Amino acid sequence: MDLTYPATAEEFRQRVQSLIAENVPPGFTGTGALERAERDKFARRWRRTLAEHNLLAVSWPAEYGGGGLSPIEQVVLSEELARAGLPHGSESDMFGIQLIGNTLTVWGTEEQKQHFLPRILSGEDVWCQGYSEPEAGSDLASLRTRAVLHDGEWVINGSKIWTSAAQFANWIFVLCRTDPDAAKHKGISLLLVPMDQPGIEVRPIVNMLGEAIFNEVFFTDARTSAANVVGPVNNGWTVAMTLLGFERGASATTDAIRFEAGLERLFALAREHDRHRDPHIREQLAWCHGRVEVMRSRGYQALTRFLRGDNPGAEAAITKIMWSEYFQRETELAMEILGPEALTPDGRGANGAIAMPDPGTANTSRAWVESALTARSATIYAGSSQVQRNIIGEQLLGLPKEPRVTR
Amino acid sequence: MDLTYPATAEEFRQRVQSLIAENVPPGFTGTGALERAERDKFARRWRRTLAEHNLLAVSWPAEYGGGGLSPIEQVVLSEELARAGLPHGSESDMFGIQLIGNTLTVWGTEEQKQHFLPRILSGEDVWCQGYSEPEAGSDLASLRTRAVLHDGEWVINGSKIWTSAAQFANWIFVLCRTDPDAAKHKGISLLLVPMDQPGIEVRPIVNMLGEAIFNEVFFTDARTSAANVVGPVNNGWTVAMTLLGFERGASATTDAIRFEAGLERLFALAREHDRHRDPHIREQLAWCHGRVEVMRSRGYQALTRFLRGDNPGAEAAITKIMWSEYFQRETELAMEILGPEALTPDGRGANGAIAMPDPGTANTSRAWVESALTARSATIYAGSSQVQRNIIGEQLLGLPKEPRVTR
Amino acid sequence: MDFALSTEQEDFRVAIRRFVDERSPLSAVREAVQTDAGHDTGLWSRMSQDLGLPGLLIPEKVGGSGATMVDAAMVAEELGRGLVPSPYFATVALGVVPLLATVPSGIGAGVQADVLTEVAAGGCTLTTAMTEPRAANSLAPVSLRATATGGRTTLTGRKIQVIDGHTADKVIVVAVSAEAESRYGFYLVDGDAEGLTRTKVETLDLTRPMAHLELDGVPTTRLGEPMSWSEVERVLDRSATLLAAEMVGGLEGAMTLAVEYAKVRHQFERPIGSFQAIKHRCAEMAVELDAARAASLHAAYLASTDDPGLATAAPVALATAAAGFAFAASWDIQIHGGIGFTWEHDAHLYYRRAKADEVLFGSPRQNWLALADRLGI
Amino acid sequence: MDFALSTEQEDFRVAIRRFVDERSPLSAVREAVQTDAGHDTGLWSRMSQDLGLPGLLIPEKVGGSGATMVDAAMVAEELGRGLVPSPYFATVALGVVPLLATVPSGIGAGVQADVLTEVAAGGCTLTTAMTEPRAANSLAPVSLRATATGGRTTLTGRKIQVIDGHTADKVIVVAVSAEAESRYGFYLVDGDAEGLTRTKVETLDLTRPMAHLELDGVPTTRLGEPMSWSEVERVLDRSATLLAAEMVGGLEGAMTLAVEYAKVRHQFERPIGSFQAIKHRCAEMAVELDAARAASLHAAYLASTDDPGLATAAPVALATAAAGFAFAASWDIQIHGGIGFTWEHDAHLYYRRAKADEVLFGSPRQNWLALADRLGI
Repeated sequence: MDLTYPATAEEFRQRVQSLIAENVPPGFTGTGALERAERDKFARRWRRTLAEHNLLAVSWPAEYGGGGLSPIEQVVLSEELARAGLPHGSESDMFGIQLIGNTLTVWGTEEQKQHFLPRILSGEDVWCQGYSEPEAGSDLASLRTRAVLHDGEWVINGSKIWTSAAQFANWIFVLCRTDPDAAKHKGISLLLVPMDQPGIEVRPIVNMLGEAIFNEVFFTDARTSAANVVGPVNNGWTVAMTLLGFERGASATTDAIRFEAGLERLFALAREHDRHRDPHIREQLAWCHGRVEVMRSRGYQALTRFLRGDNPGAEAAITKIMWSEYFQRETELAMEILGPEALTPDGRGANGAIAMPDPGTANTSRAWVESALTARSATIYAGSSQVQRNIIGEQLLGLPKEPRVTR
Repeated sequence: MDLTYPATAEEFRQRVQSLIAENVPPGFTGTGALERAERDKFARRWRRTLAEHNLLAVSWPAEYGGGGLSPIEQVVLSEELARAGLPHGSESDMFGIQLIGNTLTVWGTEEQKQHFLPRILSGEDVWCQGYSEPEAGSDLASLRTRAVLHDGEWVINGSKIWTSAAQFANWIFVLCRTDPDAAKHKGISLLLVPMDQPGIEVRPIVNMLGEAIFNEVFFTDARTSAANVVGPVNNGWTVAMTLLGFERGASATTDAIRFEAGLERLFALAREHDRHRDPHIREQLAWCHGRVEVMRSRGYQALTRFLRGDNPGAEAAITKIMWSEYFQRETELAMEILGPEALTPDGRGANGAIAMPDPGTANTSRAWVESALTARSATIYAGSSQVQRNIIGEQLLGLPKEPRVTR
Repeated sequence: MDFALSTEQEDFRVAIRRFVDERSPLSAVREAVQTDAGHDTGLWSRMSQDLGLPGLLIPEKVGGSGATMVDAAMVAEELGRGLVPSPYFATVALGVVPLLATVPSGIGAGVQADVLTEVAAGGCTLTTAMTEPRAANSLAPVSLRATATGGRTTLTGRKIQVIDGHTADKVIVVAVSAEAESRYGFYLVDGDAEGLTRTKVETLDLTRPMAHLELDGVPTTRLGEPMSWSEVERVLDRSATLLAAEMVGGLEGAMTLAVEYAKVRHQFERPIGSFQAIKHRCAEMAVELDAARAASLHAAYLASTDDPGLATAAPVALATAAAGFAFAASWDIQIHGGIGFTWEHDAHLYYRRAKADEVLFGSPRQNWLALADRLGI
Repeated sequence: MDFALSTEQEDFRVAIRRFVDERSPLSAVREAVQTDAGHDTGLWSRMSQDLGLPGLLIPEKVGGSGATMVDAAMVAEELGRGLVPSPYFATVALGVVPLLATVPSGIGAGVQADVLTEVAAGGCTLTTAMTEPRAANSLAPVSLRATATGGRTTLTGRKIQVIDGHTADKVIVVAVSAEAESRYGFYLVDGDAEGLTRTKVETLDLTRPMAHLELDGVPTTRLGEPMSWSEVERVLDRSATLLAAEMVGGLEGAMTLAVEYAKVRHQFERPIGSFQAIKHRCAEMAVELDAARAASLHAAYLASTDDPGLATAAPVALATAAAGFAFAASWDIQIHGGIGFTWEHDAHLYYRRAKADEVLFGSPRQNWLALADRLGI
């Protein structure tokens, strides 16, 4: 047991720190400090800088434009970006690089890799994700969107929901039912579909803050080449599970860094409102610190597994529950510290963050109220807390499943 | 809406108060203040006094020795006994008078009423209850104890569990399966069985405090006359539901009186330990007061229904959840007030109370630790909190049941 | 001995409930909150003219219906259930209540009688301005002071988060009395008085508009005699009782949304309400609703009989209802899953109301601590 | 960068776990607690002689195995899992830890070296006497004062709730130093010293015996120099780390009982573990176990590297483990239903341990408040 980083990693860390120092203005506290338009402009420039230094798709093989960084270097990069309050690419890179890109490195054909991967890095292709469906909800496998092969093309009909960043994307990866007669988890395929076609319509969904963060995507005889299937046809469930299972080992320790920064803001809020002497508030703030430290220690454990090449298991469900429920409790504490000030939110907001707002976000009543509202969704998206508890109970503890329903 | 009692009820209240004043020593704070042996002696004498004044089986018709009190008089009696810290009869009277006695007034034959009811009042017959079974647990209807008619007698085999006061009883009312081929809730009968026979064995169950409060009762070819069935044969489930449903309307307002007395003890405990200035403790104590007040208001509502002759519904499930979870939280607060003192319990104990200890109980670390341990069972016995939530969800809110299991 | 609504009261409740369901469905609520007033003024006309709601607590002698706090609470509950944005709460709980509490001796005379007559006739809305910037957590959070010069009393200062403050015809300002530092008064101000600037502000609760008020030498009349802060609190306890009732309604509204959805939404081939993770949370909402309603009804009853027990019953009702409402509104979102956090779904309207109501008259924790003080723990 | 037990450590853990399962099943625990000692002295011989557990933290130079706090914590976890009553916790956490912390300069010399040598050889058990009657909640809860007269130091006063206080061969008494009011010392006393009366008392936790001690002019030696209370706390943080590890084990033990029962117990024609009301509580236990183990392991790691971060990591580990253990032990009873609250079932043994551990080194709330102080919030 040893929490120190190897010397080579520390050298790499210094290189990253230098790169950051050269590219952010003095006194930069994080992208949250920028107004939205300014932030977007800054983020685009910063993405180019990362790309130029081969720091964007760090886990891809170098032959496809990846960074070819060692695991520990990937971790160090993530940590330094998190500490500096900088994003690791654009919002869409989560889907393009982390999800479909990584998946293609495992399941893609050579043609797919050579075609798609460089276009993701260059920004020519911008991706979004078509997984959830309105009727399916937490029961992902009950999806209804169908794809039929016709004249060398998949013809797709149905709809997908909770698709973030669809308005910026020109490609979408879509889970479709390709064999309607197969059992629920069989007969599903993962298709790559160009969005610039008449058969696809994107409608924004406005969240409870009034922000159009998500979209519903409608497919009406939408088409894509027969070759644009990832992995074997009708084997999409397995592919999808690989994709969902991409434990971002590199970011194992960065959740705690981000939450720590958020908690520092909360400490400051308590002091500004002179509530930091109230024992009840102190107790809650200390609990928050404790939970962040637990997330940090769990991050070290995840990191150790990542560096050893071990697969994450049901721990991912524990991680999801822990951060989402922490986020709710932390933001409710913020509401309690604000007291009546929360009634009339004031100042700059949280800039549409869907979880912890970006580092540097203003310490205003509006930003915290927005975070508190947003936090309600954290226990719903990406697998509700109820589904996570089923996973932990059944997969980790071996408890029996719900009985099959008689119809 | 009017919470005042009619003048006639207030006159009756004064008569009860006088009777109490004549029969308790000066400065009496409740039976909890007496050592156990002394308490039992006092309770026997007090039961005789109540019986002499026709105040024991107040809801039975006068022709069977009942008190023939009006509903509001029953309430007033219960209230005054609760305030004085006095029991309404012996522990076994719960089973003899409240449960099987009341059930017989509804379902009993004339012979059964004339035979059994007076013997309950005189103390000649002492009853206990044979309902739960080891394998059945919360799923009461899955009981396995069987009774077969043979030569004019029921022959009973099986076992019952959680039978309190069985060691004092000479009769037991037993739910038995009398038609093994009928559906789960059918084919059950309620039998009255004498305990003084070789086919019945009583084994004490020691609870987590080390007290033998409950028993397991084993039936091996135990016998009772064919006439000793309550209501129609194979209709025992309906009879049992009547019996379990005896909302003790008369005691609707006394739960709050008892909990209030317990809470006063807790206030005193906090002061004695100088913890009453701690805002966290103050907040919790105030919450307890609020919950007791809610129980009081709900008691008024139950009382109003009782006086109107309305049936209680799923509210009973709410009542059970409310008092049992209050009791747990209150006693955990006591543990928190005691702090490290709870580590080595000291002083007089709670005298084996299975819920709130009797009024007058010593304000010692031992008494509160015992209550805190006891409180863990309160959310289990008489229908666990999980079963109560099912009842509320399904019966009050109309939510769908669990699916039937496919086998 | 009877702790239940009378048949007449039940009938009245059903009528109000039907009125809310028909005239103010949540789709209409969404439209109303977009208006300048923040409520549907046509709806309010019907509520005040046809149903006589603002006059409920007002004695018959000055044109009201002389009903009790129990009746007024019942109406609050139904309006809360439907999140109806209307001047009812501000006018009755924050207006009529202090007016009645400060009547010098018998009704019939004085400024109170005039205003109450106007309110009962349906032509006047009221509110109270209490909160001051960054002061809300202390014991007597009012420092704005009335000034008396040459027989003329004026108010200068700032009040924030005044419910319906931008539309109320008359505003009652809680201020330190001009006479003595530790005495307070309810000061009546005209909504269009010179020197009064009212700015509608963005609110967490979209269905309860608020305004910040700037007062610069605004002429005013004190209602009744100066009083101690604890006397002010006795008046606010009555207002709080109506807020508690509103929250009980909100709790029921949120619970109903959740329960109905849990019955019809299917996941894993079953209605989600058949899963205990959902069913038991709904059952807990029902337990909390039952508790909150019992506490709220009891407080209203004590208020209706001028029972001093209200001083402890009011914080119990507030804290119980607030905690239950927040619980139900949070779980309502969770049970709805994805659509629960969209703008177009009504779950967030209840959640916003719940979180706002939770601090409007002090947080549950503050109320429990106040209760501890009042109980002399 | 490696935050996991090494292969050797995992092997050692498995060996200890097997030892506990084989030599100290809960049936044996029940017998052991009936004895005068409150533990199985034969078992302790094996633990000390064969396994060398008391010598884990002791440097090799004085006969120990020179292992780390991580190893000692791992053992504590396994013993906690089985509720093994043994002098391990008192001897190591309350004895060896302060002895090592007060060594003047290098080991090898002084009374510490002598005692540690004896402990490592397996012939000596230790404990610390800290608590005084009705003083446990204040900041520096020790007022018993050492007296120095004519080159002879003695202790007179009362200490309560001393773990294994009736059997420990040597007792370390925390006392105000004879030299200065605000300085404290760890004072070593022989278990059979004249003037020392030790009375075993009834305990909430049946598996952790305690005694009250009366000291009447008991001769003593101070370990190391007088220190400030916060220096005392730094020592106790190390002891606390081992208590946290024990609680993690207890949490796992209680969870395992609950989970295994939920798999086999049937109600309503299904294993009860298939109901979400049960399954989700078990899942929450697993989440809390994961959190508690992460916090405990981190604290042990910091202790092993003498990292000052232990001052904040120790209260996190204590409070996290205590809350998780109490949660798991309560729900273990509930999930077992009726048999869960019988004497013969083991659920209450875990519950009693959990509730006792929860206050042994301060309640979770007190630890969070202490943490807030240490963080400078």
